[in-house]
Amino acid sequence: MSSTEGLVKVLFFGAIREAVGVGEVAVEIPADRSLRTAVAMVMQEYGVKLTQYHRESYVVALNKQICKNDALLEANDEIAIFPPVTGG
Amino acid sequence: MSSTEGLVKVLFFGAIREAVGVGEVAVEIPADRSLRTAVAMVMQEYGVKLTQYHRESYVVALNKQICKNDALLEANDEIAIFPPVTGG
Amino acid sequence: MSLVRIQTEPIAFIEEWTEFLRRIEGKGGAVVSFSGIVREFNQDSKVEELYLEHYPEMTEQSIHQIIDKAHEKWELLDTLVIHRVGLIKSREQIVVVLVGAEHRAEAFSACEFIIDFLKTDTILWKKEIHHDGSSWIESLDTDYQRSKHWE
Amino acid sequence: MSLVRIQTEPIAFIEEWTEFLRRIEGKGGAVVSFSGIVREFNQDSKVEELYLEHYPEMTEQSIHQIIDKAHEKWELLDTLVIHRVGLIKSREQIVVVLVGAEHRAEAFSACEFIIDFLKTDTILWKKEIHHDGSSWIESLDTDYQRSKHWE
Repeated sequence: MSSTEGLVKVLFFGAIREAVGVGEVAVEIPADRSLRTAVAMVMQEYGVKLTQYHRESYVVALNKQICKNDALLEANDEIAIFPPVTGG
Repeated sequence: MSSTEGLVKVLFFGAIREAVGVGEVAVEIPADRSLRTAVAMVMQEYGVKLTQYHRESYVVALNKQICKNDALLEANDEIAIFPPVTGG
Repeated sequence: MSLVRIQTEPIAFIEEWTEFLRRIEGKGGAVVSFSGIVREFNQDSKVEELYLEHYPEMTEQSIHQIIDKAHEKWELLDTLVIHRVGLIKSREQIVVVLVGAEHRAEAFSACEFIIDFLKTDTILWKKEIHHDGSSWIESLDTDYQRSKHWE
Repeated sequence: MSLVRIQTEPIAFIEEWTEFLRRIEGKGGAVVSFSGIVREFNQDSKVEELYLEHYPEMTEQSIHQIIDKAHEKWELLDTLVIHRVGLIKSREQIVVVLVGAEHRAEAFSACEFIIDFLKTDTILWKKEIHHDGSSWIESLDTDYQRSKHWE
């Protein structure tokens, strides 16, 4: 498998968006196609200090569903990385 | 002691008022001046069948306060006799 | 702060709510309202109207006592109870409770507490009027159980 | 029935409440409303505005999921959640929850359940704007405890 599998969209929200400095980036699907690897690469690249976040540090959604990190990615998937929510 | 101690007002409400047929009567303070005696006399006189009422059957208030039957009456007191309440 | 109103006129919820919100604005984080509405059907029998009998002064007093207890139990900014008496058509509001507090937990608890005790401790008697007669409502064991659970 | 609305405009509580009541009239015995209001002060620091960031579609979905759970747990006639996003001035309503049910216990429980989970499960992020800066709000342990107690 290679990185020619395609691109996925990564969205940031809230304090993480501010820390990263942009709201959206496109990244290549990693060789193992795993969401976990993709998120780890993104977080490393954008230098977000996860330790600054409260509780579970950050939440990951895939295609607008909160999900486990072991999901497999497909081209054009939409990943979102955000801090614990504070609505209501 | 005699019945010349004065009169008290007795008010009826709700289903008891309907059963009695009037909303208000004046009665003489009984010889023992007790609320219990006055209420018993009134209930007997107006023939209200207490057993038709649910739960504690009826509630007695003296001068707009729910009270025990052993209170002592004074002239111009206001007694109220009514079924369990159903507000809200 | 607290306000109790017994009235024969329909409850102007909108005006009451607006005025209530104006009073607590800035301080309050939470406003909870309860509206009790006369159902058109009670156990399959059509209700034309309710008639609520009250005992002037004592009815108001009994509501104030409930509200005072709520203010003792919880940190509240403001409370309002409006209860209709007399004839009330089905679909109309029979009672409205508004509670404002800094935090939602207090507002919810106090609002529910107040309506629970309005059912068991307010000096009022309810009669259902059907097209072919009328009947006094009996107090419900379930209401007494709900009041007891606050003790 | 249920309705979710995410909007940047101020919440027209009065119109929403009136329309809600019209929809359940005759069936409903109880309507409970919750309004969350932006407090002017949070721990002694003056709040000029709140900024609420949302994730279009996912925010709505997350609210629908909460409402669906409430409808599974309780017998409800209708529910409405309106949540503001974007900039919200202090003293304005940030969220409104309306629940209609035949009986009050269900309406109270469902309304409180919904706002408890709006705090912990809705995809929204809140930032407080002060005259000299701004800060993202951290989620509260107490909110998570409140959500957990429904399980």
